[in-house]
Amino acid sequence: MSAATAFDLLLAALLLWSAWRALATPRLDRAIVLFIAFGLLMALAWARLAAPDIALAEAAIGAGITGALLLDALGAWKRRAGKDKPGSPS
Amino acid sequence: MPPWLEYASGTLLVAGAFFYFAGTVGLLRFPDVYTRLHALAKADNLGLGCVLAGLALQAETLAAALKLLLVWPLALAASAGVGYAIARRADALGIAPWTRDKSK
Amino acid sequence: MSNGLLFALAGALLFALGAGGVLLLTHLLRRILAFNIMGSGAFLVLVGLAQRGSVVDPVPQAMVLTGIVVAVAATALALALARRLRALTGCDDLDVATEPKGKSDA
Amino acid sequence: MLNTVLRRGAGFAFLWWVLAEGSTVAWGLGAVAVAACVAASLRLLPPRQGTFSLAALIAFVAFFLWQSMRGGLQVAAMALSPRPGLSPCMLDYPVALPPGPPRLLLVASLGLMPGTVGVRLDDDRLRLHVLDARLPAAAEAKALEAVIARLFGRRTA
Amino acid sequence: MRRAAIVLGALAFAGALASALLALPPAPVSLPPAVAAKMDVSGVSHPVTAVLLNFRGYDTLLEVAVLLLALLGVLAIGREDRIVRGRHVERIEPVVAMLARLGVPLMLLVGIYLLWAGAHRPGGAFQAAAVIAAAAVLLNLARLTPAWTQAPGVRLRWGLTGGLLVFAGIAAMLLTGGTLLAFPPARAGLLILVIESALTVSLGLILAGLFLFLSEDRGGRP
Amino acid sequence: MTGLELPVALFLLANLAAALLRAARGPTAADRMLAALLFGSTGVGVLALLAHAGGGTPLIDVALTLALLAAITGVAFARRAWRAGQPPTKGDDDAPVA
Repeated sequence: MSAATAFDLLLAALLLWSAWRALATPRLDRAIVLFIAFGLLMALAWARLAAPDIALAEAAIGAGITGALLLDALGAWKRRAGKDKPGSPS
Repeated sequence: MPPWLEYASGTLLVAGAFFYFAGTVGLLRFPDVYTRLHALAKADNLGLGCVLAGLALQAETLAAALKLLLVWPLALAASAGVGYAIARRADALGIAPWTRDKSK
Repeated sequence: MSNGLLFALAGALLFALGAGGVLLLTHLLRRILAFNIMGSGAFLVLVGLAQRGSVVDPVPQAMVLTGIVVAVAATALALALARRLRALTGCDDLDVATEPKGKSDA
Repeated sequence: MLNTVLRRGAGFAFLWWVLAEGSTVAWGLGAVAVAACVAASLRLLPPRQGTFSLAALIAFVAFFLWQSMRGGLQVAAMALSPRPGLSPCMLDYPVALPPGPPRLLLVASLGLMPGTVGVRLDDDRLRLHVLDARLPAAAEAKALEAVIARLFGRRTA
Repeated sequence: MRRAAIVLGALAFAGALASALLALPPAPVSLPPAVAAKMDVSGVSHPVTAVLLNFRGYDTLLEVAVLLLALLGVLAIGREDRIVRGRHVERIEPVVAMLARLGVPLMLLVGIYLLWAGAHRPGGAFQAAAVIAAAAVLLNLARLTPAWTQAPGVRLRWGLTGGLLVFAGIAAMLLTGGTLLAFPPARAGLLILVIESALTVSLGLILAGLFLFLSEDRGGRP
Repeated sequence: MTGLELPVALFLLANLAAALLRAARGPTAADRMLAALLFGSTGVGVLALLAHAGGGTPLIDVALTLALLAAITGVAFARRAWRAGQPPTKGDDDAPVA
């Protein structure tokens, strides 16, 4: 097996693993970290698929915007976790 | 490409792979978040530097080589900033550093 | 097996995984993640299939490129909705939030 | 002020040349890019007093490269040895450098130097996490401070 | 029960899809030669950009409208609560702020470089906009730019819609020639550059807005 | 091209896998943030290697972009997602772990 094939196989396996764990793990912050890692692996997959345009977009959006959006939402989730009653802006 | 350049490039690539490996081993073996931070911040960045330098030796034009080398300081700045942010947060959360006698 | 086909197969599995996740998971954020994984799977199938030969096909690449940008906009919109829903109902499960009152003790 | 604009303009123009891989047709848009970047950087990082010398920059880069190599080797040796000789400790280090960029550069580069990671910076007290208490971490931080002080055009404080 | 059915269904679906993929014959219509044949009249030398802005420009035009709609949706939904001022918001962290002060001009430079690169190699308005939006995200995280808490002002509205307006304006202008977005080959390069530049600004602002409207940190001035 | 690029890239990907496992699984939230550091070094290295292993020079631009933006995820994690003084909640193990 050539290094290229091995690389592709490992990359595909990692993609599936990280996606699976991102959905199956019981912990929210783990899920989001794994999803961000999934985005990085997607960028590598686009690089292997001779699609550098998509790799650029995926790297820029995944690292710069999606991650920050999700982590900000996670923070909001946690901040409200203490107070269960709705509509209590102080 | 002269053969000595090829050898130099290959050597740097292998050295880079070695440092990455050391960083991964450190990440898996070291006892707490601060020590793991040391492993990642230092070994992986040195590995990246070696890989980039090895590839820059093969570049066809000067600008292409410089572009490769430009990636390194960017990655270093990112590591330094994120590394400090992690350590700062761990400290703020009161995560005590692992010490030798505590583990005994 | 060419690498395009390999990634297309991985994409098919990712799509199925994401689809299952969208149907099974009730947590709002997780459902958004599952939706994104489903989309990534579809993109991989599109580009991977076009990449089976040795010629690079720019058409699916351009489509997927716009698709990725639309996906992030959709994610942001979904997150806005999820955060609003949670602020109003105080719970993070879609099923609980939409059930009649009294059961929504998250 | 003009001096700063010219210096930063030259820096960004060099970066543009590197990014465009020496292409000469790129200079039209490149000029716009350089102007925008200079404007943004002036807004974010106002010009400051002090001199800048190329020799000091080279000295800093050389010191940094040498030390980060040592740091990498040291961590690699610790990670790969059968019994890692770790004995971490926290060290409170009094920073002599003035506040602002010099101090922040110190904190950032300490994270890549042998055996140290900055954990917390309060005014002029920096808490360091040291990988091995037997290392002369304070002395090395002192040496780094001297190099940074030279880079920012000051005598060692 | 329902769970098992869904898992089985997903597995069966994956199996069917995979076997279909494996059995699929090569595409009956091959697009790459068709694209290559028209490259010299497209105004650019990078095929993906040619497809995106010339051959299927109307897709991209409508896509920008979709992004604008998404931003309007986020605006309409509004923030989840009136933010508790000062309590959970982080202190200004000098190291992170310095990272942003140094990094943002570089991101701007790389963004414009990607815009330029799009004409003849991978890059273009979308990637450039993503990098510029990321710069805005970093500024917000470093507390140098406050989150947007109210409806955008007049200037910002022009910025957000400018790309779409320029694109639609050029499309309308070309409509007099009979077909939607059929660029005259002689001027295609220039028109595409104008559209891409306007799109970069607008898409960058839209993507940044998606984060800034949702961001928790109202921040303050530096 | 020395022919070493792809094997080294494969090796780095394997490292990324092992380290990601640790970073995602690590006992404290801080360990999970290490994943952000990994992208900055390993991901960029793999992309640069792929560029020289036949992926074409545009991949260097991808590596550059990734290196430039790698800090954002880590900073967002440290500043937004990981809060001090919050009670641990269901489905969340972010309580300070000593």
